Formats: sequence, structure tokens, C-alpha cells
Amino acid sequence: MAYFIPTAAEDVAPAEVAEVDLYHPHSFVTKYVFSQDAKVIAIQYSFTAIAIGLVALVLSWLMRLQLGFPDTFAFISAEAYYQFITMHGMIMVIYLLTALFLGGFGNYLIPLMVGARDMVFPYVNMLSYWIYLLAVLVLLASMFVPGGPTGAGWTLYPPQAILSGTPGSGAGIILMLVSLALFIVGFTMGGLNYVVTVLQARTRGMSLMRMPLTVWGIFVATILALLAFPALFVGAVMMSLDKILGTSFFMPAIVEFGELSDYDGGSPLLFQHLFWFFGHPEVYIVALPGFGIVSDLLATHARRNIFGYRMMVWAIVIIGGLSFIVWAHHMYVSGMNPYFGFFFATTTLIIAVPTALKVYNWILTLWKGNIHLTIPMLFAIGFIVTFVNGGITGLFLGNAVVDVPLSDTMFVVAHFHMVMGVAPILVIFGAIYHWFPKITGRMFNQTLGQIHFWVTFLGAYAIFLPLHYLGLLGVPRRYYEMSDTLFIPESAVTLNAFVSVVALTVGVAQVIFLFNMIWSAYKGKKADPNPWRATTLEWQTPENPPAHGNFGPELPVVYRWAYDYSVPGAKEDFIPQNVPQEEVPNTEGGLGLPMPAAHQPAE
Amino acid sequence: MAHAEAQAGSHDIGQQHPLGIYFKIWAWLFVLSAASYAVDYFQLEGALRWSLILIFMMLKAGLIVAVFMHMMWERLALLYAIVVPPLLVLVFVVIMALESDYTFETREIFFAIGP
Amino acid sequence: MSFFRQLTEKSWLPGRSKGELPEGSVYYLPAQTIAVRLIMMVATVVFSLFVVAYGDRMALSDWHRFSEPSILWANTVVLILSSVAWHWATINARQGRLDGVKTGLLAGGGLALVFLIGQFMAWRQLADAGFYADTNPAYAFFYLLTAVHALHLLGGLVAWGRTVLRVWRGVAVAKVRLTVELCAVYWHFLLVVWLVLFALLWFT
Amino acid sequence: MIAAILVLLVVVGTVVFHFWSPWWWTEIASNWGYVDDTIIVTFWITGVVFIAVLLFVVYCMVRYRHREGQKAEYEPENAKLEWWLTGLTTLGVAGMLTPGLFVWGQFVTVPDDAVEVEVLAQQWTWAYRLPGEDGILGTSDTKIITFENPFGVNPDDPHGQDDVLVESDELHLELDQPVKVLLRSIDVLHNFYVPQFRAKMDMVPGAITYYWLTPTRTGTFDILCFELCGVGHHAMRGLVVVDETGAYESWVDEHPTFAEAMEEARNEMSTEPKLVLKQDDAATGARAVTQ
Ligand code: HEA
Ligand code: HEA
Ligand code: CUA
Ligand SMILES: [Cu+2]
Repeated sequence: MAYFIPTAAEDVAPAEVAEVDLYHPHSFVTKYVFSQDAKVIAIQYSFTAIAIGLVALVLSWLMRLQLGFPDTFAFISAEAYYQFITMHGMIMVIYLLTALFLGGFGNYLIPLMVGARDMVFPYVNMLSYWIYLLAVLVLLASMFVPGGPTGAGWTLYPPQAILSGTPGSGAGIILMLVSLALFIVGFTMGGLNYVVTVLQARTRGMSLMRMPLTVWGIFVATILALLAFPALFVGAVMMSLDKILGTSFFMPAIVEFGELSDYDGGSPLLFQHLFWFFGHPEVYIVALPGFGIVSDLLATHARRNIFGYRMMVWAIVIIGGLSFIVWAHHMYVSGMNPYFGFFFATTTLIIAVPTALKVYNWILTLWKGNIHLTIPMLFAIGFIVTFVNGGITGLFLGNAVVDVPLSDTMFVVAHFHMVMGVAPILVIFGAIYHWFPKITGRMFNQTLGQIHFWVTFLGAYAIFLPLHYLGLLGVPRRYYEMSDTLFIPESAVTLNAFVSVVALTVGVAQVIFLFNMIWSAYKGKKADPNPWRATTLEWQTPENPPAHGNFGPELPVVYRWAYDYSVPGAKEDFIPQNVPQEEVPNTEGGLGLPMPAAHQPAE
Repeated sequence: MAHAEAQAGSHDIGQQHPLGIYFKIWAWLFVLSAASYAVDYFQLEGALRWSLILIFMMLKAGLIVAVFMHMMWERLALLYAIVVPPLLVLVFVVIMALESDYTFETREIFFAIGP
Repeated sequence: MSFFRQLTEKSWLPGRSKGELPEGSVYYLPAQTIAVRLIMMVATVVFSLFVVAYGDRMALSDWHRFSEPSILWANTVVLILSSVAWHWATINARQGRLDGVKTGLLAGGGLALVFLIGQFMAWRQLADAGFYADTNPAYAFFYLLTAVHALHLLGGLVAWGRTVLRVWRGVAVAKVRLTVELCAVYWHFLLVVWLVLFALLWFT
Repeated sequence: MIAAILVLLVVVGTVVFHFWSPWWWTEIASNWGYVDDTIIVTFWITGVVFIAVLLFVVYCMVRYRHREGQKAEYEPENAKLEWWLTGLTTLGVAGMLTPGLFVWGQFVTVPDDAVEVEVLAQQWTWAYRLPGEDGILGTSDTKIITFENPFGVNPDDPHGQDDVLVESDELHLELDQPVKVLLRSIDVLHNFYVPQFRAKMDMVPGAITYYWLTPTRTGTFDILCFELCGVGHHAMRGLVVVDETGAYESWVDEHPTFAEAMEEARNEMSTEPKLVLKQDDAATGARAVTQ
């Protein structure tokens, strides 16, 4: 690493960025199926992720049906229920969010936003997608093997994950582990691309601190993923061996329904540590790209520079680093050495500080802005509301003593749905609306967008807010049915039914979204090349949607950061990154130089 | 303070105001030494005591290395970029070592036949 | 611009004139080199975590010490030779000598194959003696760690195969030089990993 | 405008829901009132921030919404403001963390006068073991569990002989007597949780975990298994009864000691066939070589 170059002017300035060997497709198959163009791969990733995500969404309806109306649906047995939650959780976290943010948005946006023609290793990029698809197929296959998919919870804790008392403990769990291993291999290939592309293939003038925060978020999340997924890989490999070969890595001596098993001496907690050493960074892997994207949505639609850009970047990096030393906050009541609680409670709450700073900077971006309440903006605001709510409940759980009564209750479920199941999903929706005109060249329908937003935002909030209080009451998570207790009032059942009804409504509302997207892609109004009047490079492509190679014969040159909105003295309220200073006279005020009096803002 | 520093210009931190920064460092060293003495003074015990003393020591060493020995911020930033990831894995290693000792002990205490 | 200054840059301040614009890369390095380093970083994490798990499991009392098959010593020597051969190939590639590159490649890859066969024989020896993966975690780890290492080596051999094909098809030495160098680096890396693993297995 | 009002409604609705909803924790029955206090502190600190942040968003949505001719202000950063906010947040965090750590310290430090009781979990039932006259629980092991010795108590350990075995889902505890609850599982992970006690901990096969509490109120409370343990997880229930001292002692007396249970089993054995357990295959091949 002693190779950091001083890229400063005082050094020999090398010529333009080395051209990536552009791969040129020759037939339909190489253009759209086995494509090596990052934009096509992005679309492939996104469609696959959304398709499998919809499966998980349907599973969540089934779960809600059971929880809201127990004893009503004969086809949902206890086995089935546990299989549903496991598949639901795993698909949503890994196969939907991780794949969509990094594989989908990463592939589409990184090259365009940093001014590259494509990813640095297009072939590896293509492989990455196909391995991901294979992982998804293996996962789907696990639903159709004898015994069904695993029902061990998405945390897959041994010993139960591989013992007969758990549904899907035969082929189900093995396929799950295989699928995860495949995902990790495929992801690593993609991840290499994102990191190397950001480091080496930026266009001239695009210094690190001129990158849009979207790229920063995806970049740091990718690095986290490269470092964290190995832990899951190691755990998955060792658990498969315990299952298949009968080794005892995680398996102590066990009496399984009256019979002593052959296992001996292993430590189940070892798996939990490995899992969460991966698992906690994982939740930030799905949060950081969301943080980045939402920053850009806010800045663009509030016509204001993102507030405190440098702090925002540093916060992303610091959060990323810290996320590796908080993992055991998932294990306060796991039976680990109890003295770890002090350390992990402290690190966990420290992480709230940089995160809070990000929240403040988002709302300070709105402050003194010029807010256009477009659909993406609405989703961004929805994100702030739900993220702050969910983040704050994280602070409850992070404080070891408070976690003791709340752990494994619906409070935890509410926390992570707010902060992960709703907030980033809102960002994804916002981002899809935002970049839809770029990807398809057409505009979506505004009214449908409004309806979709309000139903999803208010609905999701109404689903998960009450669950906190059920958790406080002591209603456990992962319970097929609560049946009789001495302490849960009858009204809790009603509340659960209400939640289920809302969940189904919100679920159905997604049809509006799908319809809007599909219909608009063919029939929507032709969109402006830069409908939001945004500064970043992806909006400055010569063709719309961008063609193969992204930028035509010459790569753009970047003269400014990504947030020159409402610069005093400028004619327009945005200056694209590739506009040189000479072309926008009178804008020195925005650049920290004394401002000509005539250009003082009105207020 | 940090504000002022940022104002000093991102271009040449530490080079435009060499004297100012030396004074600042000197003050910090003073504060850190005072903190180390305070650990003694308040008779903090056990792991806390040693970890605090070590932390203060390392902070001081880092400061001296970074500034007085002219390695400056540049290398420090580099150093962090290289050193921090292994450190994070190291935290995992330490925690796991403690954890396996703990498991071993509970087994020794409560279980009949050393398995 | 230096690294620290890149990250503290006030990027909204007055733009530079065209000639002064920073170039779009952080390192003076080919992308492939960075990619290989990243791969080695990820592999390092994988192996460290396996080693941590090893240490954790070893501390529990059912751990059983055993003496590894002595063929491992021979295998270690073979792997070292393989690394040396790669180094030789690199030197020749730098000097543009095709023959040397060819010899180096054949020897490097061939010895690696020999190493893999040797590792397989070590497995056979253990298994024949009645020590299986489920016999004791110590054996399980032995099989596991050697297998994971072998898989990494196999991955390297894929790159090796592609290079060999290119060289024999007559691609200019200059064009494969980087690949050869990177393979060599990866081989040295795997050698170091093996030495660590071997020491760990042998002494515990 | 409507958007701002709706967001405002979300904030107001949240607060209203918080104060007026009937769903709140059950009345506490142990000494862990500190835990509740910490939760309350956390609610206040985070609640204030939550409301402040979102009201500010609503304010911005109204005050700075786009109008003809309006221009946003250009302000790349304001380090001073950011540092202030960071400082305040740190204070808020410290305000929650400090009491939290103190209470955690108590939670992990068992008082000397605590008596031990062991909870034994298996798919999907509970059983209990009390230390008996000598106040010490005998050692145990999963590998010696048999039909006659379902607790796997070490028969050679003198401390184990007088251990009282409770093979029932119901556990009694003595009022105001601190107990150290030792948790043991013989198959998979479970978790012994009584909502009124506020304390829980996973039970891990191959380890003994613990927590401690003092029951402060008599009554009958639900025991729930709080860690997914297979299909029967949701049905793994039990009851804990907190008794006055007299009632507690007579409950204890109803149960056999380990020595008595073994004796009885031996008598029955002569008539009933022995349940054969899979042997540790110590005698066969590989394992013999390794041991
Ligand atoms: C995107 C995903 C995501 C994110 C970002 C977070 C963020 C956080 N999470 Fe969450 N978490 C999950 C996903 C996520 N979590 C998941 C999936 C689980 C459950 C896994 C399972 O068991 O199945 C979980 C579980 C979980 C637990 C374990 C609970 C248990 O099982 O018992 C804990 C405990 O510490 C925790 C804590 C936190 C904390 C402190 C944060 C912090 O990062 C939050 C920081 C944010 C804020 C704090 C809000 C902004 C701040 C302000 C506006 C100012 C605040 C003011 C003050 C500090 C005064 N989370
Ligand atoms: C990102 C992650 C994510 C998301 C989006 C969701 C969405 C939902 N989840 Fe999920 N859930 C998890 C992650 C997620 N969940 C995890 C990790 C678990 C733990 C599993 C375990 O315990 O092992 C869990 C568990 C869990 C439980 C607890 C079960 C139990 O413990 O007994 C419940 C119960 O109500 C539930 C309900 C729902 C509902 C009603 C929805 C939704 O219906 C909410 C409303 C819908 C939306 C906001 C729209 C989302 C749209 C899509 C997902 C479609 C695809 C995307 C595009 C078209 C872009 N989930
Ligand atoms: Cu036992 Cu859940
Ligand atoms: Cu976490």
C-alpha cells in the first residue's frame, strides 16, 4: 500500500484515465443475456432481486395471516410458519437488499457517476451475476426438497438448524448453506469490480471528495461486505461439515429425543460469534448505500448542496469501521461471557453518534432549501422518519440491560423492520423513481407514484409502530401462535389483526408500483435527459438512456463537486459537474470567495 | 478548535501554521500525561487501569510520531488505512480467546465427566 | 494530491484549471494488481477466521493432539519449490525471455499439482489409519484447513492454465508479464498461508 | 402542504399512541426495577430527539417548500454547528449508557446470599433441580442421561445425592429470596423467560449460563421459551409460582431427591425393560484410537 500516489499537480500528470477495454457485444445473446455491460447486468440483478423479493413479500403476508388470525388457516402449520419466517428474513436481507443495492444500483450507478465507461472487469462482472442467479435458484430449489426449506430462523443457529426437531433440517439446510456460499463467491467477484472501479477508473477531475455520496455509500458498503462475508462463509462451511460429515465444530453432546447423538464437545456460541461478526456489518451493508442515495435525493430535490459533505463521508467510513466491533450486541442474552456486555454496549452506542450526525446533516440540507416535493423527495423524507424511529429503538437494544427484557420480542422485530425493512426499502423506491427516466428514457405517472408513496409509508409505519408495544408487553418473536398466557390482554390479539390487515393492504399497494413501472416504461411520457436538473454525471450522458460505453467518444471532465445547487450568481440553480468554471461567470460567491453584492440571496 | 483548524485550509494543514500546531500538540501531551497520573491518583484497579494507561501511552506515542518526528498526517492517514482493518479482526480474536476460556471454565465447574 | 489531503479536500472550493485536474485513480497500479491484492485480503480474512475458530475449539477439553502425516514436510518443500519456480518465471518475464518463462510456468504449475497430490495422499494416510473428520475436531480441522487451502491453490491453477495457453499460443512475453507476476505473488501468498497453517497444525 | 401535515400527524400520532395505548409492560415481580427505569430514561431522551428532529423536518417542509422565484441558500458546511450537535448527541448517549452500564454490572454480579436453582430445558419441556440440604448442586453431564437419570446428575458426586428433582413444568420460588438461576439445555438453544421478572438468558447445550433475581411479589407467572428451538418453540411453556416461605418449603418437600429417585428407578427396573441408549462408540475403531 505504499503505492499511494500523490496525484497532485506537482507530479507528472499522466494522460487521460486508461481506457477500459470495452467489450463489444455482437449478438442478442451477448448483448442482453450474457452481457458484460454493467448497465445490463444491473438490470438483470435488479429484476432477479425484485422477483425473489416479491416471493419474500408474499411469505410475509402468510406470516401476518397466521399471526393476525391464528387457528384460521389450516395450511399454515407450525413447520410451515417457521420455514416462512426463515425464508422471508434471509431473502429480504441477502438476496433482495444486498443484491439490489450493490449488484443493481452499484452496477448501474458507479460507472456512470464516476465517469467510467464500464466496470473494470466486465467479464468477472457477468460471472458475478450468473453465480448470484445460481444462488437464487438453489435457494428456490430448497423449497421443493423433501422436508422443505430450513426453518431455523435466518440466523441459522446450530444445534437446532441441523437437528430433526427443526423443519427442513435435511436437504433444506444444506441447500441454504450452499446457496449462501455461492452468493458469497458471486458477490466477491462483483465487489472486486466496484472497489477497483471506484479506486482506479474515475474520470479526470473526479477526486475522491467530488464523488456523489451514493458512490461513497456503495463503495464503503462493498468493502464491508468483502471483509464480513468471509465470516458467514466460514460458519456456513463448518456447519455443513457438522451436518454432512458429523464433525463437532459447533455441536456439543446432545440428547436428541431420548437418544445420545454422536456429537461431542463443540461450542454453539462460536457459530453465533461468526454469524454476527458477519451479521452486524451486513445490516450496515444494506444501510450505507441507502444513506448515500438518500443524500443525493435530498440534495437534488431540495436544490441545495448536501450539508457537511466531508462529515458525511467521514461518518460513512467511521460507521463502517465501528460496525465490526459491535457484533455481540445481538448476543447479550446468548449466554456468552457476560462481561462482554460492557464493551459491546459502549461501542454500540458510540456508533449512534456518527449516524446521528448524518441524520442532522440530512435535515440541515432541507433547511433553507428550496424543497420540491417530488416523489423521490417524499420517499427521502419517509426514509428520515422511519430511520430515526428505527435507529432510536436500536439505542434501546444496544444498551445491554434494556436489551435483556426486549431481546427476542416483537420489539426487536419492530426495530429492524423500521430501520431495515422500511427505511432502505423506501430509499430503493425513491431511487427507482429518481433514476427511472434515465434508465428507461420515460417518465412515470405522478399520481400513481403519490398513492404508492402514501400507502407504503403510512402503512408500513402503522404496521411496525404497534409491534414495539407488543414487544414491550412481552410478546415473543418467532412464535407460531401466542395461545393462552396470563399477561397478554385480549386487546393485543385485536392489535395483531389490525397490523395484519394493514400489512396486506401495503402489500397489495405494491401492485400500483409494479404497474406504474411497467406501464410507464412503454407508454410513459418521453423524459427530459435531465428531468430533475441534477448535477451528477449520469444525467449528462449524450444519449438517454445512456448507450454502451456511457459517454460517447469522449469521457467527461469533472470540474466541481456533485452538489453545486443554487450557487449564488449562477443563472441556473444547478451546475453539472462537468461544467468548467469559465462557463459559469459570477459564481465565485459559492466557492468561498467574497460575493458580489448584487448576488446576495433575497432572504 | 477543529473548526479553526478546518479554516486553516485543507491544503496545508500543519505546514502553514507549524508553530501553532506544535503548541497544540504540546498541550495535548500535557493533558494526556495528566490523565495518566490521574489514573494513578484515583487508584483505578485491574483491567481498567492498565487499558487506560496503555491507551494514553499510545495516544502520546502516536502524537509524537505523527508530529514531532515529521511523519505528519499523511503517513498517519495511510497507517490508519492499513492498520485499522487487521485491528478489527484482532478484536475478534481477543474476544474469542476470552470466550473459549469462559466456556472451558463453566464446563470444568459444572460438568461431571471432563468430556 | 496525497491521501490525507484527498480525504480532507474542501471539494467545493474554487475549481482548478484544466491542466491541474487530478487524474482519476488513487494508485499508480494496474487494476489487476489491486484486484489480486483485494483477493488476498479477503482470503486472509477467511483463513484468519478459520484459525480463530481453530483456536477457540482447541481450548475445549475434548481436543485430541495427534501427529500429522510426515509427508506434509515433503509437500511443504514442493510448495516452496513451486514458489521459487514462479519467481524464476517472473524474472524471465521481466527480461523478456520466453524460454525461461515457459520453464518457470511449467515447473511452478507442475509442482503445485504435485503438492496437491501430496496433500491428497496425506488425507489418504490419515483415513487409512482410521482417523476421519468426525473422529475428533483436531482431525476435522486438519481436513478442513488443508481442503480450503487446496481450493485456493486450485483457483490459482485456473489462472495458471489460462496463462499457459496464452504463452503457448504465442502471445508476446510483455503481454503476459503482469499476469505472471501476479500469479507469482498469489503463489507466495499461498505459501505463507500454508506455512502458518502447517505450523499451527503441527504444534497443536 | 398536505404532505407536511401528514408527516406532522405521524409524529403526533406516535406520541399519542405512546401515551394512550393500553399496551405496556406487565407489572414487575422482581428486583429489576432498575431495568424499567433505564428504559424510561431512554424513552425520554430518545423521544425528545425524535420529536425535535421530525418537527424540524415538518417546519422545513412548510417554510422552505418550493415557491416561484425562491432560491436555496448555498452553505457547504458549518463545522461549528456540526460539532455542537455531535457534542449534544454524545451527552444524550452518555445519559443512557451510564445508568445502563451500572445496572448491567449488577445484573452480572450475583449476590452471595443467592440460592441456586437449575432449570433444565429440552425440546419442548422444562424441569428443575434444587440443591437440597447441602445447598450445592451436584455436577451433571449430558452423556450420562438415561431413562432412570433424566437429569444426568453425576451419581458419584456426593453433592448431587440430596438434589431435589422437579419433573414438572411448574417451578416455585421463595419470596424475597435472591436466586441464581442456572440454565442448562441438553439438546438445542432455549431461553428461560418470565416477563414479570425482566431477566432472561439463553440456555446453551454444552455450557451452563445464569442470571439472578429476587422475586418481590407472590403470584403465578408464565414461563416462555424465548429462543427458537424447533417446531415446538411456541408451545414450550411453564409456570413459575412465587410463594411465601412456608408454602415454598412444603412444595419442595413434595419432590424426591436424586438418591430417592435412583432408588425407585432401580426397583422398577427389575420389572421393566431398560431403555437402551446409543453408546459412545468408545469400543470401536477410530474413537478408541484417539482417546
Ligand atoms: C439496516 C439495518 C439496521 C440498522 C441500520 C441498525 C441499526 C442499529 N441497531 Fe439494529 N438490527 C437489525 C438491523 C439494523 N440495525 C437487524 C436485522 C436486527 C435483528 C437481527 C435478528 O436478530 O434477526 C437488529 C437487531 C439489533 C440488536 C439486537 C437485539 C436483540 O436481538 O436482542 C441491537 C442491540 O443492540 C441493535 C442495535 C442497533 C443500533 C444501536 C443501531 C444504530 O446504528 C442506530 C443508529 C441510529 C440512530 C441512533 C438514529 C439517528 C440518531 C438521531 C436522530 C439522534 C439520536 C439521539 C440521541 C443519541 C440522543 N439492533
Ligand atoms: C429488508 C428486510 C425485510 C422486509 C422488507 C420485510 C418486510 C416485512 N416483514 Fe419481515 N423480517 C425480516 C426482514 C424484512 N421483512 C427479517 C430479517 C425477519 C426475521 C426472520 C427471523 O426471525 O428469522 C423478519 C421477520 C418478520 C416477522 C416476524 C416473524 C416472527 O418472528 O414470528 C414479521 C411479522 O409480522 C414480518 C413481517 C413483515 C411484513 C408485514 C413486511 C412487509 O410486508 C412490510 C410492508 C411492505 C413493504 C414496505 C414493501 C416491500 C416491498 C418489497 C419487499 C418488494 C420488492 C421490492 C421492490 C419492488 C423494489 N417479518
Ligand atoms: Cu425452547 Cu424455544
Ligand atoms: Cu447489529
